[in-house]
Amino acid sequence: MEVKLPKVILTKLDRLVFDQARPYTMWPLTFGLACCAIEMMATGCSRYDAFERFGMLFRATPRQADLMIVAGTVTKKMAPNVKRLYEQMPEPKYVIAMGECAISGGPFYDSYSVLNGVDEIIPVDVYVPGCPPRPEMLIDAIVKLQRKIKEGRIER
Amino acid sequence: MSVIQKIKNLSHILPMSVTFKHLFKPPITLQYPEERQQLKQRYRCLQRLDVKKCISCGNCARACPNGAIEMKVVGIEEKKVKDKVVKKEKKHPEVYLGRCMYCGLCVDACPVKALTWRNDVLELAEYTREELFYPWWKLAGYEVEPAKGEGGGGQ
Amino acid sequence: MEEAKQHVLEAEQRLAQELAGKFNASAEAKRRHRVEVSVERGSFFPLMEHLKSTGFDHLSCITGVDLGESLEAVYHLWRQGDRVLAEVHVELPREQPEIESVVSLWRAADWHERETYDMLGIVFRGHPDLRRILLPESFQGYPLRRDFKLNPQPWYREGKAELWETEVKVEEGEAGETETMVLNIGPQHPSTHGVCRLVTTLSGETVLKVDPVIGYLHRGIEKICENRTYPQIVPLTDRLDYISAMANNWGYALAVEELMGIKVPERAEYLRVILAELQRIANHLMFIAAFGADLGAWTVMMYGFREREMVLDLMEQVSGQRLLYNYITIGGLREDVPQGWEDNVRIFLQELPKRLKDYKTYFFNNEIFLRRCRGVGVLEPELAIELGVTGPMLRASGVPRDLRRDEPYSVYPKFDFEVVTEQEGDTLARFVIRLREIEESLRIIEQAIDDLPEGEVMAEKVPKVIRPPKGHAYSRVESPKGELAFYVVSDGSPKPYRVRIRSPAFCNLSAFPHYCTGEIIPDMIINFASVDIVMGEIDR
Amino acid sequence: MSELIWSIAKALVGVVAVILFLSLNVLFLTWLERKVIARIHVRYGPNRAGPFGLLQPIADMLKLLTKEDIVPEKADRLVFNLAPVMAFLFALLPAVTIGIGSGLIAADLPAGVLYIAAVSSLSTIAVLMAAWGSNNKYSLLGGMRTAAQSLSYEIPLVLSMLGIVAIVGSLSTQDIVEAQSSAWFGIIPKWFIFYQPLAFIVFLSAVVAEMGRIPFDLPESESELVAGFHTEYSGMKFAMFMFAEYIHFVVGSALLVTLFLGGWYLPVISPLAENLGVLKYLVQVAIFVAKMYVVIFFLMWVRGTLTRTKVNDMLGFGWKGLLPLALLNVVVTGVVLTLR
Repeated sequence: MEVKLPKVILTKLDRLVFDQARPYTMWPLTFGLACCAIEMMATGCSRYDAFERFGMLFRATPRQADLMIVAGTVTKKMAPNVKRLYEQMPEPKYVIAMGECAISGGPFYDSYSVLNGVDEIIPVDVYVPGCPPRPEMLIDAIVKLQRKIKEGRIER
Repeated sequence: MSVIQKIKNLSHILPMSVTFKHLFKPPITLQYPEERQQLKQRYRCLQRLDVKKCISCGNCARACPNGAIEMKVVGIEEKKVKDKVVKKEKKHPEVYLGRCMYCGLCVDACPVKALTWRNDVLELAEYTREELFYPWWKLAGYEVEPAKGEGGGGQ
Repeated sequence: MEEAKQHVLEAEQRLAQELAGKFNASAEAKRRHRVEVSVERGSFFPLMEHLKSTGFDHLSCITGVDLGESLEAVYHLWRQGDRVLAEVHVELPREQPEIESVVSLWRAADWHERETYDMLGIVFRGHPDLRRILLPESFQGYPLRRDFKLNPQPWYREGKAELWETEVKVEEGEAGETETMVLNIGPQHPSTHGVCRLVTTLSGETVLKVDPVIGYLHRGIEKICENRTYPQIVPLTDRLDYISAMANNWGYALAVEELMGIKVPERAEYLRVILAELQRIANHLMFIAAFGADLGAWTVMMYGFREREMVLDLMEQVSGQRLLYNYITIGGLREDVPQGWEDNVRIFLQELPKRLKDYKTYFFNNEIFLRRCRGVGVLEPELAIELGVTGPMLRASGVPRDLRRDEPYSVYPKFDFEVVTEQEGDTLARFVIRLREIEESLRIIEQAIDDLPEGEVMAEKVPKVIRPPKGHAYSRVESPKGELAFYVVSDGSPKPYRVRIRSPAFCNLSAFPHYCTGEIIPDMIINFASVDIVMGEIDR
Repeated sequence: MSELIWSIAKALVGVVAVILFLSLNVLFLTWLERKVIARIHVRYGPNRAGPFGLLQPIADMLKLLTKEDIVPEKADRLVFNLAPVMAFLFALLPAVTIGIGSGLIAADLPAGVLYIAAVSSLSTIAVLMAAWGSNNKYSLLGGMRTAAQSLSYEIPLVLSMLGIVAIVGSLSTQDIVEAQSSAWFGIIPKWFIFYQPLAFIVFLSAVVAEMGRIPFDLPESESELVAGFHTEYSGMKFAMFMFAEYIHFVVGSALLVTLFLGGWYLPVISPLAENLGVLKYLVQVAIFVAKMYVVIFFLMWVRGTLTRTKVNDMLGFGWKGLLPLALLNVVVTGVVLTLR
C-alpha cells in the first residue's frame, strides 16, 4: 500500500497532515507488567477516562498498537519479550516508561534479576516518575507525548 | 429455577436495565488537563527542601531504601566553635526522581524537618532521564541554579 | 477466650512431648500456637508422615535458610482440628543439601520445593519435576545463599543490558503425527493478569494440559530484603501484592512485632482492621472488574473500578498514596488518620451496598454469565486442602477456614463476622464468595468504626533503629487472596537475616493445573481469572 | 448499445452511492459506538479530536493509512494480502439489494433475499483465509470459530426470513417493504415484527452472530484469542477488516429494518409525505436511517451490557435453540397461510 511520492512532498505531508492526526489515535498495547499496570487500568476507567478521551483504544495485539506503555518492572527474564513486542509493533511507534521500575529499576535497582530501566533495550519517548504515577501524571505524559509528535520531534 | 426466572434471565432484561440506567447518569470523569482535583493533604509527589533548615546530616540519604538521594557538596560552611573557626562542608540532598518510590522514609528521617512533601505537582513527566534529577535548588523551588552564596549555598 | 487459649496450649504441649519421644527431636511449645520441632535428617520423613497422619493436612510453607555453615529447611504445617502450627526445622550439610521430598504427603509442596531448589539449591529427592521455577534454567548460582552478593548499579549504565535466555522448550508433536497443538498463552496476553505464561496443550479447543511458567516478574524481593533495614522493607512489601498492599504491610509488621515483643496500641489495631478490610473490598472489587473484562463485559470492569476509586480515596486520605501506601509500619501506623476520616468511611459504608445491589441485579439475572460460570472448574474440597489452596478459593469449595477466626490476630475476636462459604466449588461459587465477603467486610468495618478508641497509634517502645533480638517469627494474616505469611529470621543486626514470603496466590496458582484439564479455552480463561492472581506476589 | 451504456452507468452510480452511504455511516458509527459505550460506562469517550471528538474516525483513518504494513515472515503472502480485500468486497455485496427508499436501490434483484443469504456467508471465506494465511495459532482458532459460527447461524437466519417471503410472495426487498407500508387505524403499522415475532427474535440473534458482535464476538474475543483472525494484521489491512466489520453492522441493521420494521414506512408521517414530490424521497431516507440507528443503538446497548458466550453454548444456542424455533415459525406461518 506504499504510495510512491517524492520524498520532499511526503515529509511535508507527513508533517502537516499525519503528524497532526497521529496524536489523537495512539492506540496503546494492552501490556501491563506490575503495579503500574493497575494504575494504567485505573487511568483508562471511568474516573479519569484518559485513553478514550484522547482517542486511544487498547489493542491486545502489538500489530495494531502504536504506543507501548511500559508499566512496571522489566525483569531480565521478561526483557526479551518486551523487546520482541516492541519490534512487532509497526512504525511509527512510541514508548512511555511509566513508573520508577521502567525508568531505572526503582526499588529493585540492586536486584540480580531486574533491568535498570527499559531504555536499555528500547528507546523511550517520555518518562513518568512515580511509584506508581497517579493517573493525572500518566495523562500529563500522554499530553507531552502528543506535543512531541505534533512538533515532529520523534526521531527514528 | 422457575420457568419465569429462566425466561427473565434469558431475556437479560434486568442487566440491560442496569446499563440503561447508567446511560443517563452524568459522567464521573475528571477531565484532567482542564480540570484538576483537589489533591489530598498527605499526597506525596515531590520533596521540598528548606535550605535554611538543612543541617547536612545525610539522614535522608541513609534512610532511602532506593539510594535515590545523594548528598551533594554545595559549599563550605564556617562555624565558630569555642573561638575556633571550623570549616565544614555544606551538603544538600539531590533526589533522583527516576528512582524515588515516594515511601516517605527520607522525610520521616529528617531531624529538623527541612525536607517535607509537596502535594501540588503533577506535571513531572520528562523527555529524558537526565531531567529527572532534582538537585537541591530545584527542590528548594529555584528555577535555575543560584549563584554561590545565595539561598543557603555557602554562607 | 482465655480458656480456649489454654486448651490450645495444652494440645501443643502434648504434641511436643509426643514428637520429642518418638523421633529423637527437640520439640517445644512456644507462644501463639507454635510447636517448634528440630529433627535430624534421618528421622525427618517418618516425622512428617506421622504429622500427616495425625491431621496436619495443610502445608503452609517451605522455607530454605542459609545458616552459613549449613543450610536449613523449615516446614510450617497446620492442623485445623486443634489449631496447632508445627514448625519443623531440618539442618542440611552445605556440601550435600539433600532431603526427601514431601510431595507424596502434601501435593502443595510441589512448587514450594521447586522454589527452594531454585533459590537455595536444596535438592529434594523424589520430587517428580525438580527444575527451576522463577529463574530461567540458564541462571548460574543460587541467589538466596549468603555468598551471592548483589551489585548495586550506578545511576547510569553504559552499554547493553544483559538479557537472559528465556525461551522455554516446548515439545510439540510432529505435524500430522498428533492431534494436539501447543498454545502459549502469555507472557503478554490480555487475560493472564500480568506476565504469567500458560503453556497449554490443546486438542481442538479442549485443554489437555496446562503448565504455568512463572518468574517473569521475579524481582528478588526476598534477597533485597536482606540488604535493607527493617523499616525499609515495609515499602517493598507493598509491591508484593500491589492490589492489597495494606494486608502485606500488616503481615510483615506483625512478624517483626512478634520478634520484638511490641504491643501495638488499641487504636492502631482497630485502624489496621478497618484498613485491611477496606483493602479487602478494594481487592474484591478489582477481582470483579477483571473478571468482567475476561468475560468480555467492559462495563463491569468500569463499574468495578469506579467503586474501587471510592476506597482508594479513603486510603489516599490516610496514607497519601493511591496504591502502595507504606502506612502500616512496625509498631503501629505512620501517623493518625486525618480529622473527619471516620465520617468519610461511614459515607462509603452507606454508598457501597447500593452499588452492590446493581451488581447483583446485573449478574444473577444474566443467563449468559451464569452459564459461563456454573459448573466450570470444580475444585473438590479434599483436593483443595491437599493442594494448599487458601482464602476465598478454598472457602468457595465449602471449607470454612479463615485465619481471622482460626488464628485470631489483632482485634478480630472482638468483631462479629461470618466465615462465608459456598458449597459448589465452581467458578460461580468463587465469584459469589467475593461478593459476599465484601458485605462481610462492610459489617466488620461498621463495628470497628463505631468502637474506635482514642489514643496513640504508635507503640512507645519502638526504638529508632530497629534491632530485633536473635530468633525467628512466622506470622500469618488472612490477606484478600488467602493465607499470607512472613517468616523473618533475625540475627540481631538492623537488617533481617532472611525474609520468606508465603504468598497465597503462588499456592493457589500451583493448584490451578490440577483441576482445569478437560475444559475448553473460554472455560479455562475464566477459571484462571477466578483464582485471582497477582504476579507481583507470585514471583516476588 | 446506448441502453447498455445507460444500464452500466446506472449500476456504477448505484455502487458509488452504496459505497458512499456505507462509508459515511461506518465512519460515523465508529465514533457513535465509542460515545455510546462511554456513556454507559459513565464517562465521556473521545472528545479531543474536533468538536465532541467528531474528527476521531478521520484521525484513525489517516493514522492507519500511514502505518507500517507488516507481513509476518512465515505467513502465506498471497492469502494473507488477499484476505482483507476480499473481506471488504464481500461485505459490500449484500448492501446493493437494500433500498433506503422506494426505488432508491442499487439493484432491485427479483431474488433479493435469496441473494443476501447467499452472499453474506461469503465473508467467512475471507476470514478463514486471513486465519490460515497469518500462520498464527490464535488466528487459526479464531478462524475456526468464525466458520463454525457462521455455519450454525446461517440456517436459522435464512429460515427466519422464509416466513416473510411466504407472506409477501416475493423475494424482492422492495416488495417486502411495500407489503408493510400500511397501518391499522392509521396508527399501528403493519410491520412484520407484529406478524412474525418469533422470526424477529431468531433473526435478531442470528444477525448479531453473523456480525460477530457481543455476545457472539467469539472469533476475535480479546480475553481468549488476543484479536482472533486479525491478530497479525496491521495498518491498512486491519482497517479494511474493521471497515468490513462495521459494514456488516450497518447492513445487518438495515436488513432488520427492511424485513421487520417496515423499511422507510412510518405511519402518519409517510402518508403525509406522499404529496411532497421529490422531497418524499428525502423523508423516506430519513425515516429509514432513523430506524436503522435505533436498531444500531440497541445493538450497541447490548454490547455495553452483555458478556461473551462460550463456544459450545453459542453452537448449542444456534442448533438447539434458534433452528427449532425458526422451523416452528415456518410451519406455523405455512399453516396459517393455508387456512386463510
